[in-house]
Amino acid sequence: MSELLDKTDLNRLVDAWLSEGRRVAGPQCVNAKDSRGQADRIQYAWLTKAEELRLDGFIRPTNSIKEFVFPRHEKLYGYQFKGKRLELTPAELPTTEQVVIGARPCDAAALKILDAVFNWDVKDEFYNRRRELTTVVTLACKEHDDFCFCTSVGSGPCDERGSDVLLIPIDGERYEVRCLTEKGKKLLAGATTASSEEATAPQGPPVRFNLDALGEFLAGGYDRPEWPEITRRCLGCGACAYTCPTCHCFDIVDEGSASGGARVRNWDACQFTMFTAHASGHNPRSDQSQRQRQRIHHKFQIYPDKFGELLCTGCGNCSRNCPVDMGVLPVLKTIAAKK
Amino acid sequence: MSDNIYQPNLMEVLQIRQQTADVKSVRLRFRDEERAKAFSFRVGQFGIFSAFGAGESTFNICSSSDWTDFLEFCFRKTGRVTEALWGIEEGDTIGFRGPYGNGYPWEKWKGKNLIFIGGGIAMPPIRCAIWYALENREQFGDVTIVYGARTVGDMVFANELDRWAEFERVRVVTCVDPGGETPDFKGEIGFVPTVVERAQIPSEKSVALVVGPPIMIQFTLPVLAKMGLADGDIYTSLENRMKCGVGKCGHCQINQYYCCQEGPVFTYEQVKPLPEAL
Amino acid sequence: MLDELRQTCRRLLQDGTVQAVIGYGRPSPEDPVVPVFITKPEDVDQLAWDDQCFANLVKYLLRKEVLSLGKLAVCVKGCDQRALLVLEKESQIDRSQIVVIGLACDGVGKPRLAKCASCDVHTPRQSDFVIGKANTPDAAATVAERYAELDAFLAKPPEERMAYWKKELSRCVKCYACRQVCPMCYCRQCIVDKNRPVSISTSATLKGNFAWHITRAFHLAGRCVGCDECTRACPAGIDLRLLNLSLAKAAEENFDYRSGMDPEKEPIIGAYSQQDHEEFIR
Amino acid sequence: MSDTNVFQPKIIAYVCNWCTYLGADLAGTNRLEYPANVRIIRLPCTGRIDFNLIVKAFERGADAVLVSGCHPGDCHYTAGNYHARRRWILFRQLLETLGIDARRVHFSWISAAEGKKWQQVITEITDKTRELGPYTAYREICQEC
Repeated sequence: MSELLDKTDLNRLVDAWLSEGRRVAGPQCVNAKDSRGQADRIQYAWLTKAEELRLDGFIRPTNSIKEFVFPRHEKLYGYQFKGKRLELTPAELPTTEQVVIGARPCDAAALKILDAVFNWDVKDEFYNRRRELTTVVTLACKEHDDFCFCTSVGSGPCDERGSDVLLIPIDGERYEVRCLTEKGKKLLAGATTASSEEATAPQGPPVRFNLDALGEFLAGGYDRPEWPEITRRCLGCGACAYTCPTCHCFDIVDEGSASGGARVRNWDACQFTMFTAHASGHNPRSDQSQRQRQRIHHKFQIYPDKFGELLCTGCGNCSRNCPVDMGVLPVLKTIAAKK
Repeated sequence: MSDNIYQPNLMEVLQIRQQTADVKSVRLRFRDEERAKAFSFRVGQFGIFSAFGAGESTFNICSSSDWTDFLEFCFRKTGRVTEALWGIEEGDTIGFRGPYGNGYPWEKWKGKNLIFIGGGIAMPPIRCAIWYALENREQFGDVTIVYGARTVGDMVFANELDRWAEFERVRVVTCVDPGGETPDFKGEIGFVPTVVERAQIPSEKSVALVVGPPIMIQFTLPVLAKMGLADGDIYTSLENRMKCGVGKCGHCQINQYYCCQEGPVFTYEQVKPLPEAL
Repeated sequence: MLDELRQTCRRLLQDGTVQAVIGYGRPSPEDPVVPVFITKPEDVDQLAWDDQCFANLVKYLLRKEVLSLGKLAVCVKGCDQRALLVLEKESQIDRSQIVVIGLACDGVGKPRLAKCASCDVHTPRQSDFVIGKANTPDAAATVAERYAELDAFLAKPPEERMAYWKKELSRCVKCYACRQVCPMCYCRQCIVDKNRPVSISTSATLKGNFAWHITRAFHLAGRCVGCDECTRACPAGIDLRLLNLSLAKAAEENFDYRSGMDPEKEPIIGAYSQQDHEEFIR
Repeated sequence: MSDTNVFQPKIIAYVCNWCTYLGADLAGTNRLEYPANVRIIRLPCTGRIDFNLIVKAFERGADAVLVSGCHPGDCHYTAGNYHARRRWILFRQLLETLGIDARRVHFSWISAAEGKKWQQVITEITDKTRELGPYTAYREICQEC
């Protein structure tokens, strides 16, 4: 037995959620002229009406849904000086429920992975509050491109990790609906029709590299001579980190004047020079190859050793958005082939 | 304090002492009384201090954990936050959150001879350990303190060096870089690694704590190894660039360690294979 | 053309004129074209040339990770080569230490990028070698044609223009790809990385993004050569080309200056003239 | 002088220390009255008045910005105003592309002897800006978190 939902019902549902005061985000054409002359640029963004939602005609959006649980800019608390006296006002945490519709499995799986770092020994209530408020309705992928490598990192087009509801397309119009969590069931209560038809599990991309060979290389210590050569073309921007569903580094800065303002948290990336620069001028990672090494080690050795899951879901955004087509995929393929 | 892990406690500035031309030490007390009573820390841990409007910075808590009526930290004027901290006066309010990090493994150091080696502005992480050891004198063997700075004027907590020398079974060796001495300076002249080698410090049943600029640690660790100290008995405190202090923001990561959670105190054994540590 | 390029590079590497050739290549056949750094003569077969060779390789002449390879040869298209001229005038590179391999180019991108329509440098100039011959003639574009895209945008009322930029710049996440790919952005520490004082907010809010993109565009006034790598690199798909065209148009209309074109001409920023017009000044 | 319900524009004037600042001072000593809506910020030379300062003024809620300095040829640093003029020519085009209201950005040469001209320029700008109303467009940009 399976539950089905067709596109028009889905759009009606989205409009219903919006009218009930929920915030809804999903892939939409942000209509930017794509500079490589390809199709429109699709990004996850807040929707004002279901019509804006795009569920097909693209591989995956160029950004990720981490924006909705770990925003690029977030106020932590305010400070106000009244003469010599100082007051701290905690930031009001969001209260409105939010739904991410049409997330890719590699985005949803990333949320489950991030739960670990934001909750080991000290809980980050900013992240947890948004996570509780969010219901993720994932759309399984029918196609992939050369950048996708979810199957090489233990994920796949139907990965259920991190999803509250999984929609698997049967044909252009209908989806098989799998409610995976209570939140998912509550959200889609009564909207689906029972049926015996099952969606065929879509075929993921071929495995691109051997994970064990990669593990061996990384276990061989940090100062391996291959790094400078593999990563020489990296220009040190943050495009890979900021469009990656699992990258979660951040910076804390003060905004405002000496009399009052707010301390805020912004995204940060280990590829920037200033990320590890000491005030004394010493920089433990002064060379770009060290930073690329850190990014690969952190995702494929440090995070798994500490939290038990790879800090990568194989979405391919880092290579897709890299100005010099790097990101992790070419590096991993080179390393895995280097045995 | 709400469960906002990033929100600091408000602290009253009790006393400010100028240690050198660009280094000050500041004593603080919690404005919130219960928080003051509930607060405790292990010597060697650090805190994140805020000058509101400028930002936050990481400094070692350089007072001993036995002193409960204030908390002290020390900083050099080098950046945006330290420049704002330079301007604070007694009675002002700044922020403090912590304690963070693992602190020194005192259980392991019980009954051992202690060798403290510090360089320049790195005196505070050593000073709190020295006071704790001297105020629990019976738990530890001989104490040797080697402290070097660029010039005599750059010595932090210089007045306390003489007081330490008066304690029994304590040996204090001070040194300045060549050219940094003054006529009445009685200490040695040379860099810390060479002075440590010349000092002929006995190494049986000893542990060493080395804190200073990365270049100094790099050249002192092999000297200690040559003196017969095992890699596991040499400790260092890596105060890397830190932002959140709670193992989330990624800034303090050195290879596989979150410096703010699993450090900043590491053994030479842990640090040796890490190219980015020093 | 590709064989000629490979032979030239093989010879340069063999007789030690250069220690490394910065070019476009495919480390393995099915991979996209990427910047490659050939140090051994037998690797020149990795070199590739087609209309997917977007990157402006001149940027690598400023990065220590590449300078460490020794004396360099760099492959440049016509638009990239203009950046070499600007860097030379701003004494960032020693032109005599660099071997410039010009690649005749009929435009890149399928469909062609916007910059290629009015391109008049299909055959790179001031190069030590020119490989191949451009089939498309250099466009004798007038100022109006060169900036048609910008003029169409400027025809809109100011409120509409600001609304456009508010929508576009709201997607900027401040990943600084536009800065890192630009050969003209070589400051040791960029103004956004300085915090004493914080003159540009580092937050990716609309305020921070407007301040950043105004600064980036204006710091390239009279310097940007229009290689459009910033527009291509932007993961949010923001059309930075429009901002660069604004400054380029102002430079050409007011000072008859196109950056990186004429080695004799003085760069306009840093120089001044008593005859500049001032009808807008009271 | 000003009743409460008339809009009082906030005008920021970046002036050079050697000419316009002294011109404004001269207007004061000659008891030449000019609207108090202007906030004067003194910099060494127009050559030092960075374009970012104009953006910062709008970020902080200015309704109009005046940048004024020595006449060409009078510059204490010989060519500061020539460099500035060239930059203003380029920057105005960028402002136009971004849709930032060019009618709210004014440039002028006012020498140390032109107290009268200072009074006249400030009065003119204040009236003109009062007509244009508060510059809410840029303030909205800065409110959106």
